Amino acid sequence: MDLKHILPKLLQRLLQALLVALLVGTLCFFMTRMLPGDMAYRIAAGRYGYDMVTSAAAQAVRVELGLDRPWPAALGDWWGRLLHLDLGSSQVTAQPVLLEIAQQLGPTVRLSLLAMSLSLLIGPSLGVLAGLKPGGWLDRVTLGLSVSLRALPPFLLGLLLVLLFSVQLGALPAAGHADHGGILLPALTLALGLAATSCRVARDAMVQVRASDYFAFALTKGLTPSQALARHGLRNVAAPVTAYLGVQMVMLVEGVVLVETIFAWPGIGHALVHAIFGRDVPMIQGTALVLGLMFVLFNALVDAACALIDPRRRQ
Amino acid sequence: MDPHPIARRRRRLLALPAAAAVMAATPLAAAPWRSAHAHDDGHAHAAGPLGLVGSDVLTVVGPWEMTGLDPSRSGYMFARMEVVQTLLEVDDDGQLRPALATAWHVSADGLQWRFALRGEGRYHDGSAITSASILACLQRAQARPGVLQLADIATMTLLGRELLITLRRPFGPLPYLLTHYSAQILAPASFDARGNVVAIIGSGPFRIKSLSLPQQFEVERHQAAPDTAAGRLVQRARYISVARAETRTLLVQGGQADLAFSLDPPSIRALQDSPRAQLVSAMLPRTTIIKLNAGDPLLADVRVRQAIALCVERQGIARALLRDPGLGATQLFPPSLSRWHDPRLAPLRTDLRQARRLLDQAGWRQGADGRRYRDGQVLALSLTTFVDRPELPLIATALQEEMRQAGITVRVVIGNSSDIPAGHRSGLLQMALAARNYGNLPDPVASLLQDFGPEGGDWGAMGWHNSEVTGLLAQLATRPAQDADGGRIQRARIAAILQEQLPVIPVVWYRQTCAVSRRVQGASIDPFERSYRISRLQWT
Amino acid sequence: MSILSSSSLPEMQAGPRRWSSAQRTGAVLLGAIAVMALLGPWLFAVDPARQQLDLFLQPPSLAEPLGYDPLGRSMLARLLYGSRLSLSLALLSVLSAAVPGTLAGILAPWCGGWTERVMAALADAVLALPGLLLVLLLAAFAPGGFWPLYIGLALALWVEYFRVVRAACHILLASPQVEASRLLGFGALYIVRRHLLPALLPRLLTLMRFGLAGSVLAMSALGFVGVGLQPPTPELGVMMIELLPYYREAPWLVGAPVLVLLSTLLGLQLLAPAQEVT
Amino acid sequence: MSVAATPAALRVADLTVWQGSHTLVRRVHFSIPAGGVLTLLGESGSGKSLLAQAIMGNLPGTLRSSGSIEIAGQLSDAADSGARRRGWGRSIALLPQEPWLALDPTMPVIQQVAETYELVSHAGVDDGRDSLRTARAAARERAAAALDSLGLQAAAAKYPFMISGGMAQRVAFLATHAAGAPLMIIDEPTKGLDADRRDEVLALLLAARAQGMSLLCITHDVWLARALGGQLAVMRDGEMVEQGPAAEVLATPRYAYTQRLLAADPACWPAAPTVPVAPVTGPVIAELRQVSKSFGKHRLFSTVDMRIHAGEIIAVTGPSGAGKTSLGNIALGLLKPDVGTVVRAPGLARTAFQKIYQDPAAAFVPTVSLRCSLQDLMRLHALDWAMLESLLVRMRIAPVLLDRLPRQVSGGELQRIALARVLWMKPALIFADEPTSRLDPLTQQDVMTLLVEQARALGTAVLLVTHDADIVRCVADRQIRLE
Repeated sequence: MDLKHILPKLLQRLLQALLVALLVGTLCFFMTRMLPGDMAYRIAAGRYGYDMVTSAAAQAVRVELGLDRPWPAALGDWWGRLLHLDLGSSQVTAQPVLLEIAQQLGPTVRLSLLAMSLSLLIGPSLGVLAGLKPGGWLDRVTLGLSVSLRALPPFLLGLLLVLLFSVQLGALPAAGHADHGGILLPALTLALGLAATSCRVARDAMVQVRASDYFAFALTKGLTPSQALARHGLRNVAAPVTAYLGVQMVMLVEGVVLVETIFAWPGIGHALVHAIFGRDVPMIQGTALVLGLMFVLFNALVDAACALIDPRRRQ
Repeated sequence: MDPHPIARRRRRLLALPAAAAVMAATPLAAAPWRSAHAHDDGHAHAAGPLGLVGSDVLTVVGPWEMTGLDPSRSGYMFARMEVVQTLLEVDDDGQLRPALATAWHVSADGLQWRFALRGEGRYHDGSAITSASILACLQRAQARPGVLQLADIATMTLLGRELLITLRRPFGPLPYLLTHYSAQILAPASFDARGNVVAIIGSGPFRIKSLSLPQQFEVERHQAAPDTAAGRLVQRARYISVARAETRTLLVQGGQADLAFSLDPPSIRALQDSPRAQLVSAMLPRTTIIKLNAGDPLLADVRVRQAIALCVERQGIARALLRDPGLGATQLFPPSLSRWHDPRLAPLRTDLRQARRLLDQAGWRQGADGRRYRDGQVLALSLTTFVDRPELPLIATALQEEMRQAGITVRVVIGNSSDIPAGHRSGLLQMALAARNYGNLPDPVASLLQDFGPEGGDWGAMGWHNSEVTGLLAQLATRPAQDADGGRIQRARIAAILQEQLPVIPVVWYRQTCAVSRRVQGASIDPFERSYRISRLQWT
Repeated sequence: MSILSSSSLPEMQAGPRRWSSAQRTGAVLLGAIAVMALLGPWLFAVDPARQQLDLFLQPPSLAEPLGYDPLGRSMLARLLYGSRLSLSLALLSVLSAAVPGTLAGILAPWCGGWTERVMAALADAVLALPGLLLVLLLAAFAPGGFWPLYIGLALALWVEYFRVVRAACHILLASPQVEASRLLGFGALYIVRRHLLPALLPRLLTLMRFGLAGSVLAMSALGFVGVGLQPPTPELGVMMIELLPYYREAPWLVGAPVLVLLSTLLGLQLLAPAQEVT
Repeated sequence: MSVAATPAALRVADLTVWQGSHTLVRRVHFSIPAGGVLTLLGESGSGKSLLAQAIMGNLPGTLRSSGSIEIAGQLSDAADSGARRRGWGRSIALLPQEPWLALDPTMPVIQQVAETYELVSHAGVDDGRDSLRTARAAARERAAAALDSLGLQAAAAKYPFMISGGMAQRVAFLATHAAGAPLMIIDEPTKGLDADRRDEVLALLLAARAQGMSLLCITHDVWLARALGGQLAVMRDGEMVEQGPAAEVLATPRYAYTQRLLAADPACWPAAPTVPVAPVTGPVIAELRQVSKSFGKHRLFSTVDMRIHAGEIIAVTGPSGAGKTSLGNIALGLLKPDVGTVVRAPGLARTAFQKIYQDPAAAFVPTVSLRCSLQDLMRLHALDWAMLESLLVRMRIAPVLLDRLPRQVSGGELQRIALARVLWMKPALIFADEPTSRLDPLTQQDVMTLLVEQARALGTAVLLVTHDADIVRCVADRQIRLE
């Protein structure tokens, strides 16, 4: 696809990114503002630990952060700083939000990427095999698995995996990202959740492809079934699966929040939960913003990939 | 479980010889697991194929995250990993011990405190531990939220190698304040121009090797110590913050962690006969209490408070939720606080019938729907608690049901720990369930002054004032901390009044349990949780 | 294949739509769960809040098929009440996400032009906002409240319906069948009722199935970070996380709610029409 | 029929196809000499396509077949499809019915041809160059050459959705033909094609013949049978009713059915319409003034003027892509012209203009029975059901059909129902967009005559898009040709 096709898409994406930033930032801001409980006390608790929270500490925080400023000033301030990419600094750790996020983003991205690729390794391949024989035993088994995986909360799944691989087999470290291979179990936990759905998508796509005229034609042309699958099946199955990645990104983000906590993975989801508890508005805004933008970026990539796979998408 | 790992622990209170004895001896036999002071059975265990076999890094896991380098924030972690030192130390018996200060004495009027500072000694960066650097740290600590503000300090000055602290009012426990991590001593190079902490350069046996906030940091011995006959001493260690108790347990079971702190009861049971780890435990002066707003019209009547106290099935909660019947509180102060624990006090009882009777007397009649009414008003209370300590919501739920049996409608509000001090200030709080650490400072007097002072305290009484208690506390505060037995009468009286008046209702006491991998020996729990004592640990 | 479509085989004869055995199983399963959730509390009349601390973690017995939870409360009673609450909450939030989402998804391509662009942009933005964050924030408003959770879930879920429906409607609205109906003078309502909804139904069903599981799991996620429903309300998701620590001593406790959710999903999956897009 | 001594390209003996106990193709015998042609003529549903599938060995799973099939001397039992599958592409090829759908939408045209050379005919290997890369390169060269030979060099790099149906057919032909199978089965090659594209197809087939290929051509186009020559066989209800040299059979059909089939060819329709061409005197019901339409850069037509009078039948003709359909849609008001105006005669009901589609199945609500959607219509306009029933009688539609779903009714029947539905509305204008191009001759004649006579009877104007000059000649009062 040449430039004149890409440019409008790019602009559209940029617009979306802008909207996301606007929405996320403002929404988080107001919500955290409106939350019950005294922010000064919350933040103080976040900083000094809960039984060191005294009115004195809270007052100190209030003054330091100017929490009693009127909200328009605070919001305007946030926007102003956002313009030159300054997300402010965390109210709990007093570190610049960008710095904190920069630290946490790395692990999260690594985790997500590994999870994504693992899920793509597991899900679609099984799905294609299942789709080759709809109603066959593999189809039933994968269906059962995907349903049960969807019913299993991530933390429970993670726990089971740890019990199996770490405690019983002693094959993988349970947690602690410093340990070599510590990423595997959290990634697997996420990947299984994702594969559960992508497997079915691939399966259905495969069934459709098998029923298609062009697949039949490939066979009557004289290609062997395996050749037909390799040349005309997979690519056409890949299209819907890739398109589905966009949706999976949402699941991934949600999963990351839980899985990172379970496996003590120092990522952005973990940080988000903390920020919400600590009423750390800049952090919440920052993390949500980054997550949102990541989502936009990822979707843009997915679109590009779809266009690459399916020429019809390029028009 | 520790879903909200912003939980913080504070130092534990003096555990006196008696307490140590108690801990080592009988009650622990009764306790659902065998007390293990880890230098026991020598049979070492292979720590799993992956685990940490061969690796000589000791891994410590706990729920606490480092929210910053500033001593007032995560200073306790660096103290526990023996990176930093304070002016004074306390030993297991709660006696003050010299550290960076070698000696101290107080003037007759109790206003002038002199601390003789050690001459030699260097920080990890090689710079000398100068009196000036010490003074700077203390002044910095005083300016920030922390315990130093409890004492009414007028000035801190240097007289040669002596530190002179002048108070406006006598304050006996002052030396204990100086053992608090928020008063830890860092090298001048730790601070940037604006006085922010940019590095942790202490003077402890271990120095920081690498820091990755908020989740972990690694330390190594400053001066490599020779291996003793007993075995190789731990040279390197790291702390990893692991939010979930299950995960910590699994790490121990998987041979990935050598010390795991703050385990929840189910995990403790899971670890009891683990091939990889053994359990060490100590009773700590932390009591889970119901904080009552005696100023609230519904709770103003002491009979209602007593009724609530009578509803609480302390033994049941201890057995079912903490899995340790010994922890049911018979009074506010646990036995480990033997100077304050008064065995002769009539223990708190559970007596539903009596509770009902009291409520009836207070004019709360049970309606058809089981709830209690007084001239049209229903007896409905809110119980605020938080998830920093996973057991709290569970206990709150239990209490809710127990009070319902007496006809008291309770709404459990699970929020953020800070809602309690905030609610205390706004006066809107009705009841709160919290774990109060009377070892926040080695001498509980300071804490009690906070909690039961004239206008009550964030974590203590609310809308309750008893001039006698205030007076007694004032007397205790002014007398120097040394003379062990002075003021027994006052303490007993205070305990008695609290037992009778119930400004706060004790529910259960607390026991710290730590899982220790069989790869190491020599582990023991610091009753004050000031230190993990990794410098004493040896590989088996 | 197209070769077949021209020849009229006997299989082309009209016949009453028959249910596959799988679908029948699914229906039975769902029926059972519905009965359990709706009638259970009456059939097994035990107060789920009644606690006997000395019975904590008692293993299952004839009298108490699921034993007692850590507070000595009847696990079965809690499970029954929990299923009712969770499933109805899930259903409610899914429906209240599906209906507006679908309507918007039909409206956007129908109006086209700027209306559609704006709606699409908005949807994208909302989609990019992590749903869990939305629910978390809303849940933090009134801790333990039922409505914030419900609203949060609905707000987080509607976008998916919008996206899917919109994409499908673009094609449908341009199709001859709709054109013909328009020429014959049929109005918007008819076109929605006869053309759009039947075509969308399979996709919608899939989404709703996912949504159902999603919202129950979201509950557990909230319990996980400490903002679930207020105790002692029994709720499947919160139960999952509350009972997790006892997975070793009493696996059946944490297993029970998961099993309920699992069989619900399974039932829905089996019931789903065969050609449904997953 | 005479069977040559040389091994026939295809010999089919006693071929029968069942579904359960129900026979779909009954005891068919025929053979095609090497380099010969057999054209299978018959209306849809006569089992032509099933026969082809049985020979190929790709019958749908629910069907069974028996008998024997001999391909280039290779005898195999009809039931044993595997035997013939192995020969796919090499000894027997199938030119699919909808070439456009048969090409992989995600693969460039040249590759789809090249892969047959590479994987099926092993071009490279034959030349002794066995390394994969060279084999692939060689395959590409040969594919490129082949595309050139059919004037497709421009399309080589394109994707199927970018090329016209005619090109797609040629590409499909090359892909099928590449492995050099001596026998090719061609299934309805001219279905729904306009005149000039039909000729392309014919040229293609004749070229194939010239190369010595034997063809089994399945069609309902009599003219194609005539043009191809060779043998001709007529099928009805799964039986082969007549077969012989094409010229003979076409000249003197022995069976009544064959005669009807031949008579149904528009070329043989009674020349003049029953009523004398109505002078265009009726009131104008719609007028297009100076309308132009273009999609993107592609300009369909510009400044077209058209007046439609009540009761006249106007044929709109022109090459595919000339905008015939768009013009009609503009007249109906479904489409807005870029410039120019459309004026509707005042006082016409909102539903006075109706449309009949090329594919009737696409014009009905797919999920409900025909009866249901017709009843919806009745309720909407308070129509008279009896009238519909009488219409259906005239359309020779058994009422029971109404209880089926649209896809459960054959194309001809459905088109007639669609016609009835439209007439029920008492329209002033019917826009018939190639209403019969996908139907076999008998049904086509049926539908077309019904359309005309009903329109005439009700005084409804008809705007008829067709590419069949004969039809125009027979039915239209006048014609508008778009270039």
